[in-house]
Parts: sequence; structure tokens; C-alpha cells
Amino acid sequence: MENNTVIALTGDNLNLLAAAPEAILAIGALALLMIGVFRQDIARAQLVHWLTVGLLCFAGIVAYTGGGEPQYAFGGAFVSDGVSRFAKLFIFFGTAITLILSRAYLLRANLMIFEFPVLVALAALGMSMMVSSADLISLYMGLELQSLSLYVLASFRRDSVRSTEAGLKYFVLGALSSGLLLFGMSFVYGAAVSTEFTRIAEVVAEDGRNIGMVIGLAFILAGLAFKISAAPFHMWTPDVYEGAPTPVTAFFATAPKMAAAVLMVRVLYDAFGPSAVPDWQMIVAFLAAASMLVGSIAAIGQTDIKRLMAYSSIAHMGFALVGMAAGTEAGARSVMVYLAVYMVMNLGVFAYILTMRRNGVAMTKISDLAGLWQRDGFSALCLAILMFSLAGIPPLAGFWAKWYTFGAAIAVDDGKLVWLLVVATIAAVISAFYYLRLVKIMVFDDAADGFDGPMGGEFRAVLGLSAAVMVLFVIGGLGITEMAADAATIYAR
Amino acid sequence: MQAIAFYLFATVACVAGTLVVFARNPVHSVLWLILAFFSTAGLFVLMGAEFLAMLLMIIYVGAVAVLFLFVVMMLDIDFAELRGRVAQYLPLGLAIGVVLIVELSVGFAAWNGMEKKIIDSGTVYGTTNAHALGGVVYTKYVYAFQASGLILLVAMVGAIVLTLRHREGVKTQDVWAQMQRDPKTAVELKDVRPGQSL
Amino acid sequence: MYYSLIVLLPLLGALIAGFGARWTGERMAQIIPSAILVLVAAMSWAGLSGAIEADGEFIPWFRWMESGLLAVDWGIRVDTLTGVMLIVVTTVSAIVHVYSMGYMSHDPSKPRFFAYLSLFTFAMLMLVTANNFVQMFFGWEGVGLASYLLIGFWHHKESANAASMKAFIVNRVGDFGFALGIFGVFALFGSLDFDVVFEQIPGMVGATFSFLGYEMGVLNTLGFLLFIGAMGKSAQFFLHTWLPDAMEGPTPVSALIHAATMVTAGVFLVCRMSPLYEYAPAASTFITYIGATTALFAATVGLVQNDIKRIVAYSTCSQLGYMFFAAGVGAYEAAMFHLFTHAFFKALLFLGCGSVIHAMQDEQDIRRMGGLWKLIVPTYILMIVGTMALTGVPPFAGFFSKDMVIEVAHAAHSTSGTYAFALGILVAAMTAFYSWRLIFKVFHGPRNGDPEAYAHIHESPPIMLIPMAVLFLGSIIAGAVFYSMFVGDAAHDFWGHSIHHAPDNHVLHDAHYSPLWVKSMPFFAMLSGTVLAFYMYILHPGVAERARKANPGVYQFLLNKWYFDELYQTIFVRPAMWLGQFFWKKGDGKTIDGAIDGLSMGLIPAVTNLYSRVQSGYMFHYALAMFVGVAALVTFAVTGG
Amino acid sequence: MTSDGFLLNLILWLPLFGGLILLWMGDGREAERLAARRWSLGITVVTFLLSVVLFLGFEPTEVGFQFVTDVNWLAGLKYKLGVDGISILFVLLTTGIMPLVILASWDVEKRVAQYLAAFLILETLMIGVFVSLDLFLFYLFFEAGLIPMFIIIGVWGGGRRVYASFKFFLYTLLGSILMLIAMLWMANFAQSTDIEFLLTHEFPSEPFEVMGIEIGAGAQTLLWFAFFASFAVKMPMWPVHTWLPDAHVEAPTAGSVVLAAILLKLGGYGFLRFNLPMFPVASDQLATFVFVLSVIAIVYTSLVALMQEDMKKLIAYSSVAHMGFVTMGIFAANQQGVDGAIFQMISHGFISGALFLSVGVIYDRMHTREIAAYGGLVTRMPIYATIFLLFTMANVGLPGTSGFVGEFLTMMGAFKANTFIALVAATGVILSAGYALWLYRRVVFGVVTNPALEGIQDMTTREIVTVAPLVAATLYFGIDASAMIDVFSPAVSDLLQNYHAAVGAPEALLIQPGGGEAAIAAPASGSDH
Amino acid sequence: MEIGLTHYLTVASILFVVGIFGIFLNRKNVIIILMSIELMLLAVNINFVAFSTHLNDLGGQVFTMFVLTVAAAEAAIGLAILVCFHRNRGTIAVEDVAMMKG
Repeated sequence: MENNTVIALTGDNLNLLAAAPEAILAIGALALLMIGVFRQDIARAQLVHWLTVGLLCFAGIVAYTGGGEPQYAFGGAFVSDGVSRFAKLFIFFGTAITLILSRAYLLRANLMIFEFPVLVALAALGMSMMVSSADLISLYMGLELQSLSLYVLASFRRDSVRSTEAGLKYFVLGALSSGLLLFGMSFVYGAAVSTEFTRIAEVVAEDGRNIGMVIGLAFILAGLAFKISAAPFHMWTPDVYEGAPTPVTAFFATAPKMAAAVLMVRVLYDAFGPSAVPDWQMIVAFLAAASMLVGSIAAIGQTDIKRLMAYSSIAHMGFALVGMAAGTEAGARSVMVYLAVYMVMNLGVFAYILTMRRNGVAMTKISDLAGLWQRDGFSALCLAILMFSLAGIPPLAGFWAKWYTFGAAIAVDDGKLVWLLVVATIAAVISAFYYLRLVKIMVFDDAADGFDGPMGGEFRAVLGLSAAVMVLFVIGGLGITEMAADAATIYAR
Repeated sequence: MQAIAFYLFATVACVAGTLVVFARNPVHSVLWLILAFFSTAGLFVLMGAEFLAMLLMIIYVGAVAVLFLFVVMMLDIDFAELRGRVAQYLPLGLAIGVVLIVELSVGFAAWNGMEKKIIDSGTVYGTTNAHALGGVVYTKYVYAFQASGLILLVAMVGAIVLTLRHREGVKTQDVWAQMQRDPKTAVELKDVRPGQSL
Repeated sequence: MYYSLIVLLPLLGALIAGFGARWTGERMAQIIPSAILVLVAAMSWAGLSGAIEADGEFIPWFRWMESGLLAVDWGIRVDTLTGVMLIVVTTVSAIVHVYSMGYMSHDPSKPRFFAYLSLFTFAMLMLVTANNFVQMFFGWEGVGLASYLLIGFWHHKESANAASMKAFIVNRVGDFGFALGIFGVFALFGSLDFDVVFEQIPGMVGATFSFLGYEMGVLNTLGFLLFIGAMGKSAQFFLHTWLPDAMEGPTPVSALIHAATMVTAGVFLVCRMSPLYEYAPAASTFITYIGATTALFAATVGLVQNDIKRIVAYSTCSQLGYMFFAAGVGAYEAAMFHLFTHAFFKALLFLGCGSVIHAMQDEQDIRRMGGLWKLIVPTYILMIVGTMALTGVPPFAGFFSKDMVIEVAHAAHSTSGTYAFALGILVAAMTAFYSWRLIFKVFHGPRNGDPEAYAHIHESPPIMLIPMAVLFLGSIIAGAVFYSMFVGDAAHDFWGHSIHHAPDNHVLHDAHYSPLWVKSMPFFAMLSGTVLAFYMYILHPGVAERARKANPGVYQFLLNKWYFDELYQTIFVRPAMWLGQFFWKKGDGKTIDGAIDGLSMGLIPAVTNLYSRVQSGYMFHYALAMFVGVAALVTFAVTGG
Repeated sequence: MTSDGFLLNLILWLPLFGGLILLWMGDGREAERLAARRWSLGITVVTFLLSVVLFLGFEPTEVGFQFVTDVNWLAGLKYKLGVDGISILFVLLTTGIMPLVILASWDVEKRVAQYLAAFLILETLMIGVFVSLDLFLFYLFFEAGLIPMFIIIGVWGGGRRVYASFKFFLYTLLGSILMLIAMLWMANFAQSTDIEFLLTHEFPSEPFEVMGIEIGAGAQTLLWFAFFASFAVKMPMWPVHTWLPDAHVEAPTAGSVVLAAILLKLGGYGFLRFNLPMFPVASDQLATFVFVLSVIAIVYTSLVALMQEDMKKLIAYSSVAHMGFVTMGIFAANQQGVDGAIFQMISHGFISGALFLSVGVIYDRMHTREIAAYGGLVTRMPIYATIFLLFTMANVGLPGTSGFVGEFLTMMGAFKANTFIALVAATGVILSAGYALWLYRRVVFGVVTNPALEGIQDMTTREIVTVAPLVAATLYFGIDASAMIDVFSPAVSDLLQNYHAAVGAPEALLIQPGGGEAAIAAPASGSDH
Repeated sequence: MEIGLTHYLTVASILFVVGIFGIFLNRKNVIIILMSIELMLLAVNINFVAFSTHLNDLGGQVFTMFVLTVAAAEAAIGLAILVCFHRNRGTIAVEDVAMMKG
């Protein structure tokens, strides 16, 4: 009964330093809450807003400056390794960028209150806890911290029916998925007699196929699939993306996806270890295939760009899962690269969506983009690059992301996943269709009325930078691929 | 004896749970939910987790269920208006549900070899259940414990953000402003001439 | 160098006329090519003895293409066969050039015309001097191009355009066979040079190859394929339909290309391939039958035609048949001899026709002529001489060559030879009949044409008559003078190695010892045809009309050229069009694009719509989907995974 | 990187650089537009001159790749460039055609800077395909080329440009993404993406069954089909050719020229670079399959071409037919066949490019491509009629033009490999004469019936200068074909040597010795190597 | 008859499935959905506790404790969102929560 002995958390196994980014973020968030709560006006809220951005960047830098071997903290409930550092870097900076992009929207919508950045920061904290979890309990707590913040953020525009409906749907289905996840965890716990990942992996390796464990795994996968919106657990995504305030949608489409995907890697690769790969490989492949097809096909009929991006993200998660299904080091790396590229692409696209206003009213119809090329060549060029990248056309980053996932899947023994790649191929072509349609509307069609005013510098910068990343990715993958490769070495077998 | 208690609690829990879902009146649903909580607490006690049983009563019955009741009352819904028709895909749902339960019971086979290990006493290695839990919650699980604090914070902030309304025109006390008052700003001396208003 | 100049100078002339007219002026653009051709013709005559001496010498220019074993060089081969063809081609070409200066004097695009003529001459010379199959094919297609351009020279005439296209495409059908023959030659012998190929032929006797399960003799197959090319170019039966239509071109063109030179390229090919055909008996037999049949067919059609040029064209077609069956029975010399003499008198006839047409202001229908002889006496005389040469009146050129051809057919002592002999006699009579019919209807009898036209009739200028005089001379003496060299005692030395005979081929020799009845038959046939024509068109002009009325079926059949055009229209052209339309609309449009569009614009949107109904917005649907998903995942996990 | 390698890199990237600069240049004022045109013309001409310098330094007799650049690149891939006898001519073709394309676009007014930039970028991508010696580098260039072409058709195209551009893009994308999967498999199997290495690598060819279907050459067959799917669409082969007529019809003149002259060649080049040498066993087994598709393409599309009423569509269909000869020649897998296929590709580059330029000339004047709207042009535009005639005849394959040599050699090769196929293919010679002359007759000959044609002007000096190099090339290589064949012949014979070593059997014998056995065995074997 | 682990797990499974049924069969009232979620979590808790005591490992009970905490927080937020929605829409019928679809 070693598990139950009371252990004193001393310096060695407490190892607070490893969790420095989380600590910084948690304390910082509380402090910001204090700053905000005593004076509730717009100026103070903006201050909190910018401080949060700074805090996230600081946490991101701290997260990445750690390094070397995996470090465990809190008696093994928390781990800081290459994978978590990689994910945190993108989560924190991605979150910071969405915060920057949301400023103008919040001011306009009269939503500039200090709770917003604090909730975003807490969500980011939850995500970082997710990706650093080494224990089912910490996993669950991180997930819930993130989810609860996101539920609130989704309905943040509390006077809007759509926003609250989005929040409600997200909440109900999210809670259902947590239930599934927990139910699965209880089975896994029952089978492994522990919630620690390392122990679970040992048990799996020793006992071989345990039916209770496998059922638990299936439930856990269902819960996680919801978080990354993989079909058939994806149905909340379009509604929530459409209904949530646009900056929140931008946030949803970026950092949480990275967190959930990396969390999935953690669970599948860390907690269950290599010997469980045959147990989940086909399940993940099925999720991947379903997501790619559903995301691609359903997107074709969309007229709302936020909804379109929702389906696009479903399809993209499918592609990421293709790499995940490999269950190898290359698979883990490909998921990280894919999510990183995906985040950058989506930040760029949403940066532009956030500026789509006509006479002060936000425009989210695809047809509003008509003839953008004639009105704003720069934005049109950047968006077109992003669309081609989303479609996975070489030499843009979106292609390389797919290249890594496909490459990981093809290397699976006996070509077990080749069928999945064929499905992926078909889905890629179908999805290319609607990205092309966007390009067509922007570039080929006659100009519609222009959008309001000059585009804010931050939007222009994010849009331009993300397009630049797409193009320049060919130059050594901009270091992203190297980082992911280093991170994935922990799965080398 | 234990078996009787188990079947009693189990049956009540399941029936109450079903009625939560199918009761026509939401208030009744909440009450059935409370009953389900009670029976589950009984099951917890049967298993020897008396601290959790207590917790369930205090938090769930005392706080959560009451919150539900409060909201049900507050929203003041005209229950007659709520449409209630049985979903046409009930058979499908039932079929899948049955399949799922059967599969789960297949999964139970994993623990068949470990039958009869349930501990009778409420103690884990000689101490009370509450004590034992206290021993690990603040040490081994301090990380999750801290996280749960943050989660509650988020719940609080979230609930406030979503529901608190600063109503225009309502006079509230501004402590800071009050403390800043001094005669110079508080009192304005006006020279009022006769026959003139201010 | 000497022979290379003969070949290349006409190209220079073509370039000057075609692209230099802007600088040289229109007048010089006619004179320069003509002068070049006259020079070249003179060189050809002078070069004949050298050619006989060279006997197969190859003068290389440069490498054309090389791919693996396949190596093709530009260059010219000089031997007797080449020498003879050089003379024929350059002489007739020179005459036609000069003649055209007069004939085309009213045409606005004279430089273009001369460019085409010279270009044709160049291509024809390349053909006859080729030392390998590919260069021969170059010339082969080159003359086809020139012929296409010249037939369609008056491109404002729809009929001319149609005729030029038809000529090119029907020729392409022949080229299709020729090209396959070339491929076969290479696949078999690993080379395309004549010498290398010819050397290996005796070793290949009896070799077979399997094609779609049939065992076929390779040499016969090759001979057959190459002959298809010859059939196309020489307008033999089945592939003859283009030649009459080709008369849409200016008359000098008909004389040069469609009488004297290009159409004889097929005969030249068969003679050049004599080492092959000597060992391909089946192919040779086939040639004999086709040649004889063509001779008969064209003659029958010629009997009833009314277009002056078409009559001559059918006569050309018929005479080509003679040449082919002569070559088919193994008497290549006789074929070449007839080719040689035919060039003179047929060119003369065409140019004479041109002169008539010129005089009649472009009238071509003999029913609207008559009684012309007094008005254009020189032309009349030229035409009479040409006709006598054609029909084989001794001692005109045709007499020698045609009799020789008929005799060799008899001397072959084979079924095909006998068939050819019999038909040859019959055709000789018909030839006489229709040739004289033409003369009688045009120059004698009542004046049937437009009086207006008669009022303006004038004899052609000297620039047209003088060239015709040269041909006139040739038509009279060519047979007698060259008899000995071509087919007589001197033949063996004359031809050298350019014509090959198998050891058992004595047909030419035997022909000289034909029985008297054989030798005299053609003469009597000619005589009977002539007399009949005289009877029907001079003595009793109504007889022809009555004969026509009595046999309307036969008349229509002949007038419509055995309905070949209609037949081809029905079995080739229309089905091709229909298939094209079908493939386009039904194949590409409905099936391929239909499938793709149906998939992309039908199926996928349908699935999308279906999906958007699933995405109903109701939470319970979403939850149900998740529930189903979870059940699926768990089932997956439990059952296998 | 040697200095030679530097030159190749310069040729590759210079157009892209020029294109990017062009994107920054405005095109609002006439002077700016002129500057943009001059700049792009300058860039393409310089690129061409550089590639001529490259060509002069190229040693055709040496087998293997020259001017090699080999640098490690991301994800274990290599940035490896180089040319061999086969690819250098395609590079020359590309750089040579581009200045003409720019000249042909001289009158474009609509957003001219972006238009020209798209072409310059496209040039880099096309050259890249030919010089890449890394699987994925190749794929990168191969796919990326879709983007500029998509935009060129979609923005500057005709009435149904959106349909055409989408069809073009999705068709080719679907084809090529299967190839990507195959490439990934190959890279994983061989643990290398170096084409030079893979050319000598043997991929497994043991047969196995998939769902009860016997796969003749095992993995090779599957890989072969994956590559085939991509290149067959690009070629395009029947029945995946229907994007081409639409794309051609809607593309602007310059786009059509690039499409016909260069982009179609990517498919043939791919067959030569991948299918034939890397999967010889599969190629050998599937040669008949390709032959059948090829002759269907030749006959079918020729017949369809016969019925076209739109000039560009007609030429597009004729391109499909001509590409049928190419595939037939390549998979004949003998010296004549492959030599002929390469020759045919290059020469088709000249001829079809020139034909589209010719259509462009009258389209610019009349703004219609309807054949029926024309007729009698010869009286108004004699120079045009002459040039158009030359290319019509070259298209028909008249000896003396380059069009002949390619057709002749491919059919020769096919004849040795499969007599019946060559027989059917040869009917294409008749049909091509049919549709080409029919087009020429309706457009150029006859009398002017359309009053709009009365005042039509003959070709301008710029237009003549644009086609003049193509005239020269068509005639020159028609007469001196060796000048071209000698460049790639050694590379081809090396390729075939490896091929036959892998397949294990020499070329099929045409002749079954019947009577004189020994005498015919020697010449009949026709082993060219 | 001895009451074993399986009995508890069965009870938990039934409650869990009932909870899920509550979510997708219910069209009346969102609050009932929230209560169904509580039922599901309850089922999970039974599982954890059963395993914990059965296997003599405290981890499960600790987990249950956190689940209870989180469930309370979830309930709070869920109800808050529901209240907001009711303010905007005036109804909490599940069928009315479907403005966005497709």
C-alpha cells in the first residue's frame, strides 16, 4: 500500500520551480483580479488587459527557458518536459495574441471589463495544466479549469441570445463530455489502481490487454475527442464558434485546440504507453477519418465565415489525428507541428475576421469578402496565402503540417493506416474546394462594399506575420519542426 | 443485511435518477435528485467512505440542490407551457443504452477475480476515513487541491460576470469616495441673494 | 554536289518566290523560279549518264535523327531510277513553270503560286533521291503538302478547299500504311537505309510474325503496307477518290502534280522497292490486281464524264493502273517506261486542256464546247497528238510503253497477269473511246457553249504554247527513242542495280517473245475504241444519247464514279463525325464531366445538405450523436481494436 | 555548392525574385505598366540566357546529374538540384517559352503587374519541377504550380473561368495527393528522399493480394498507380483529360501557352523520372494498360477535336491526342519510344504554344474563339495565314517540322513494343490531318463572310517577334532532330539499361522465326543498347 | 449473496446511462439537463469510491472529492449561463436553444 503512505512534499518531489509558469500565471491572475476589482472602469480594465498580455508573454518565456530532462513536480502529478514546453509556448503566446486582437472588439462591444483577461488567463492556466499533467486528477482539474473559463467566455456577451446560447450548448455538451471522460478515468483507475500516468503505463505493459482498461480508454478518448472537436463529438463546434463573441471564437480555435491535442498525446502516449497502441490506434483512426470527412463536407455549404472556420477546424483536427494514430515518436511530433501551424494559420484568419465591419456592424458572411483584392491587396494576398495553406498546398506551412502527419501514419507497420491516408486525400481535395471558394470570392469576384476604416495595426501585423510564417516555413520549418522533434524524443522507442 | 441495504439504496437511487429525468415538474425533479443523492450517500457509507457520504449530503443536498431549486423558482417558468413529448428516437437511445450497459458489464469481468475485497471498516489502515483523506489531500494531492480552488474562483467570477447587473440609477455606497470627502468638496458655500434662485 | 544542286535549287526558287517577292517584284518572282527550273531540267538531262554510272552512290548531307539503332541521314542517292525521275520531274516542272507565267497571268497571287510549284518540285526531288525510308517519307508528305496547297490555291472556292482537304486526308490514309511499313522495316531490319535493308531481304524469306494470333509473312506484310502508301499517292482503287476532285486546282498544277509526277510516286516507290517485292509474291499479286482493277474502273468512269479535266484525270488514274500491274508482275522497267512516256503526253493533254479552258474563259464542261478546232488550231493539234500518244497510236510514245505493259502482263503467265492482260486490252479500247470522245466533243460538232464565250475565244500566248511544244516533241519521240534503254536490249546496263530482279524473274525478257496476237491486241483494241467514238460522236451524234437513255442505271453508276464518294461518306466520314460528336457530348460531356460534376456538384452538396439537417441546432441531437459515438468507440474497443 | 550549382540556383530563383519585386511595383499608370512589362521581359530573357549558358556547359555524353546542389533541408529532406540530359531541355523549353509568354501578354491592362508576377512565379515553380532531385522538393514545385495557374485562369480568364479554374485545380490536386502518399511510403521504405538514390533503389515487386485482387508487381504496382494518377491527370491522359479543354478555353492566351507548352510536360517528365525507372516491373506489366489508354486518347480526342466549334478547345483536344503519343512512347520502353516521347514533348511545346499564340492573335482582334466567326483570313492576314499554316502542318506531323520526329519515333518505339497499338495510334495521323486542316480551312480559307473581319489587321511586329523563335525552332529541329536527340539520348539509354536489367527481359521480339531462323534472329532482336 | 464490486459498478452504469438519457431525451427543460449531468457525475463517483475501497487505494476517494468540488462549480456556472439565456430568450425549453444550426 505504498500508494497510500503519507508523503511529505519536500523540495525534491515538490519541485515548484518546474511549475514556475503555472505559478506565475496563477498568482498573476489573482493579482490582476485584485487590481481590477477595486476600480471598475474602462481604463483600469485596459490596464488589466495589457498586464495580462504581459503576464502571458512572461509565462511563455519562463515556460520555454526551462529545458533538459523531464522534470516532475508535486509528487508526480505535474511534469515539465519538451512536449509541455512546446505546447505552453504556443498556448501562452497564442492566448496573448488573441487578447491583443480582442481589445478593439471589446471596446466596441462595451465588454471591456477586467474579468475578461483574467478569465482568459485562467483558461490559459488550465491549458498549461492540461499539457503538463502526469496524473489523471491533475489532468481533470486542468481540463475543468480551462473548460469552465471557456464556458463563461463563450457566453461573455451576456446580452446576446447567440452568445448565451453558444455558452449553454458548450456547457451542456462539455459537461457531458467531462462525464464521459471521468467515467473512463474511473475504469482506468480501477484497472491500474492508480491515477498516475507512469503507473498506468506500467500496468498496461505488464498486464497486457485489460478489458476494463480498454473500455476506460474508449470513454476517455470520447471525452478528449470532444475537446478537440473530433467527429462525432464535434457538433457543438459550429454553433459555439458562430455564437461566441468573435475574439472568443478566435481563442477557441487556437490555444485550446493545441492544449487538447497535446493532452491527447499525453494520455495516449504517456499514460497508456506504447503497448496500448493497438488498443486505440483504430479508434483514433476512425475519429480522424470521420472528422476529416465531416469537416470537409459540411463546410461546403457554409456562408458564415466563423462557421466555416469551425468546420475547417474539425477537418484539421482530423488531419492531426492521422498523425496521432501512428502512435510513434514521429506521430507525436507531427501532432505538435500540425497544431502549431494550425494555430498560426487560424490566428491570421481570425485577425482578419475581427476587422470585418461595415458601418460598425460585424460582418461574418463569406460573401462580404467579395473582391477584397481590389479593395485591400495586402489583406487579400495574406488571406489567400492562408487559405492555400489551410488547403495544404505546397510549399506553404499547411502542406508541411500534413506532410508530417501523413509521413508518421505511413510509417506504421504493414501499412495499416494507408486506408486512412486515402480518406485523408479525398477529404483534402474536398476541403480544398471551399478554401478555394474563399480565394475565388476574394480574388475573382467583383468588389462588394468596403469594410470600415483603416485596419488596426495589430490586425495587420498578425495577419501579415502569419502569412509570412506560411511562406517562410520552407526555411527549415522556422525552427518549429526542430522544436517539435526535440520535444518528441521522449517518445523515442 | 448489507445486501438488503445495498439493494434498497441502489433501487432508490436508480428509480430516483430515472424520475429526475422523466418528472414533468422541474421542482419534482430537483426533489428526486435529492433523493438520489441521499441513496448514493447510503451506498458510500456501505462501501466505507463515510467522509464522502457526508460531503455529498452537505455539498450536494445542502448547496447544489438548493441552488437548483432556487434557480427553478427564480426563473418562474410556466411549466404548463413547456412542451413535453417523448422523443421519437427513444427506441434508438434505449437500444444503444442497452448495448452500452452490456458492454460495460463485459468490462466488469476485468475485476471478477478481485471479488470480495471490499473493506468493511470505515478506516484505511487504522485511521478514520476523513483522517486518511486529510492526510493525502494536503500533501500528495496539493496540486489538484490548489487547482480546485482556482476552479471555484473561476466559477465565482464567471457567475458574477454573467449574472451581476449594475442597474443604472441605483444608489450604492462608494466607500472610497466617502472616505475621500472633505469639507472643501463636500460643502459649497453659495451667496444667495434675496429674490433670486440659485 | 551536282545532284544536290538539282535537288536544292528549286527550294531556293520557292523561297525567293514565297518570301522574296516583296523585294524582287512580282515579275521576277515568276521568272527566277522558272529560270532555276529550266536550269535544273537541263542539269538533269545532262546528269543522266552520270547517274547511270553512279549506280546507287550516296551523297550524304548531314544527320537528321539518331535514336539507338535508328540513324537517318539527309542526303541523296544517285542511280538510274533517280536519274530518270529527275528528268521527268524537272522537265515537266520547268515546262509547267514557264506555261504558268502565261496561264496565271491574271491571278493576283502569282508569287505564291510559283513558290508552291517550286516547293513541290523540291519535295518531289527529295522523294526520288531519298536513300532511306524517312527522307522518302519527307518527300512523300512534302508533295502532299504542296498538292494540298495547290489544289486549294483558289481558296475562295469552297469546292477547292474541300478538294484540297480531301486530297491531303486520303493521302494520309496511304501514308498511314507507308508509315507502318517503315516501322515494320525498322523493327525487322534495324535500319532504314535502302542498301542495308535490301541486302538483308533475301535472308528474311519465309519469316513470319504473329499479329493478333495470325501468322503473317513479314515481307509480304511490309510490301503490302508500303503499297498502301503508293495507293494513296497514286490514286489507286479505294484511295483514288481525291484525284478527280484535285482538278479544282489550276490546270498547270494538274499537269505537273496530278498527271506527270506526284501521282507516279507510288509507281516509283514500287520500283524502288523492287528488291522487296521480288521476294513478296503475295504483295506483288495484290499490286497487279489493284492496278488492273484501277485501270478498268477509271476507264469506265472516264467514259461518261463531262468535265474536260476530270476525263483526263480518270485517264491518268487508269494509266497509273497500267504502271502498277506492270510493276506487279515484275516488269519494273516497263512500269518506269510507261511512267516516263506518260509524263510527256499526259502533261501535254492537261496543258492542252488548260489552253482550251483558258480560251473558253474557264469553261470546263465539254457539253458547252464543240467546234473549237478552227478557232484554236495549235491547241487542237497538240491535243490530237497527246491523244494519239495516250491511246497508243504507233509510233507515238504511248504505243511503245503501253504495249510493253500489256505484253509483260501476258508474259507473267500467272492468274493475276492474265487478269491484268485481259483488262489491259479492254481498257485500251475504252481509253481510245473516251479520249476521242473528248476530242470530238470539244473540237468538232456544233458549238454548244455560250456564244459570248465563243466571241472572245483566242489562242493561248506563246509562253504557253512553246512549253507545250516541248511536250509535243516528247510525246512523239520519247517512246521510240528510249525503248531500247528502258525495256529493250540496253535495259540491263541502263538500270544497273537500281532495279532488282529475282533470279527466276524473266518476265521482261519473255515479253519480247510474246505471240503476235498478244502484240497486236492493244492496237486493235485502240482501233475499235477510236472507231466507236468516231461513229458515236461524229457520224451519228444521237447514238450516245440513246445508249445513255437505254441504260440509265449503268450510266448513273458510272457518272457517279461507282458511288465511291457516297460510300466513303457513309462508312467513314459520317461515322467519324458522329463518333466525334458522341464522344464529345456523351463521352466527355455526359459521362466524364457528368460523373465529376455529379460528384462535385450533386453528390457532395447533397451530402452537405443531409449533414446540415443533422446539425439541427438541438442539443439533444448533439448529445445523441455523442452517445452514439461513445457506444461506437466502446464497441470498437471491446470487440477488437 | 559548386559555382555550376550556383548558376542553376540562379536560373531557378531569379524569376521568383523578379515576380516578388513586380508585386511591389504599381500598375496604376501607363508608365508603371510599361515598366512592369519591361521588367518581366528582362527577367525572363536573362533567365533564358543564363539557361543557355548552363546548356553550353552541359556535357551530354556524361550520364548522370550535373550542376548538382546538395544541401540538407528541413525534416531530413534535401535541397538537391541538378539536371541531366532529360531535364535540361525542359528547363530550356521553360525559360525559352517564358519571354514569348510575356510578349504575348503585352496588351493585358487589367492588373498587369500581378499578372506578370504570377507568370514569373510560375516559371520558378516549373523550372523547379525539372531540376529537383529530392522527392518532396519535386512535389513542392509540382503542386505549388497550381496556385499561380489557378489565379491566372480565375482572374484573367474568360466567361466560365471560375468553373474552369476550380476544375483545373481540384482535378490535378486529387491526382497529385495520391502521389504524395506514395512518396511518403517510398521515403519511409528507402529511408531517403534523394531521387538520384531512389533511381537505383529497388522497390519490392513481389505480388500480393488486396481484398482478393492480385497485385501483379506488389508494392511497385500500387506506387506506380499513385504516381500514374498524378501524372496522367497532368498529361492529361484519357479519361481524366476533361479539365484541359475547359482550362484552355477560359485561360488568357499566355496562360494557355504556358499550360500547353510547359505544364502538360510535367506529367510526361514525371513518368520518365519516376514511373519508368523506379517501378520498372510494374511499368513492364502495365505497359499495355498505358498503351490502351494512349491510343484511346489519340483516337477519341482526335474525333472529338474534329467536332469542336471553339478554336482553343480544338487545339486543347489535339494536345490530348499528342500527349497520347508521348505516353505510348515512354512505356514502349525502348530507345526510339522514349527518345521520341521526349522529343514530342519539347516539340509540342513549340507547336501548341505557337498555336495558342496564333489563336490569341485573332482573339485579341475579334474577341471570339468561335471558328464560325472567322473565314477568309488569308486575304486579310497573309503573314498570319502562313505562320498558322506552318504550325497546323507541324501539328499534323508533317516531316520537316519537329512535330514529325516525335510522332515518328514514338510510333516506331510503340511498333516494336506492341504492333497492334502502333497500328491504332497511326490512325491518329489521319485524324489529326482531319481536324487540323478542317480548322485551318474554316478559319483561314474561304471568303470573308463576317463583316467584322473586313478591317482586321495582319500581325504586328511584336506578334511576329513572339512566334518567330517558335517558327525557327519548329523548323530547325524538324530538319536537324539530332541536335536535340543527342542531348538526351545517352541519359535515356542509361535509363533503359537499368530498366531492362530490372525487368530481366530484353525488348519483346517482333518476329517469331518461321522459315529462316538464324538469319532473322539477329536483326529482329533489335537490342539498341 | 455477497455484494461485490460489480454490483456497485452496475448501479453506477445504470445511473450513468440514465444521466445521458436525461440529456438527449429531454426536450422540456434545460435545468433537467443540468441535473442529468449531476447524475452522471454521481455515477462516476460511485465508480471511484467502489474501486477505491475495493482496491484499498485512497486515490479514488480523493478524486471523488475533487469531482464533487468541480461538479458544484459546474452547477454554478451552468445555472449562471442558464439564467443569462433565460433573460435574453425568455425560455429555457431545450427546443428553443437552436438559433444556430446548419
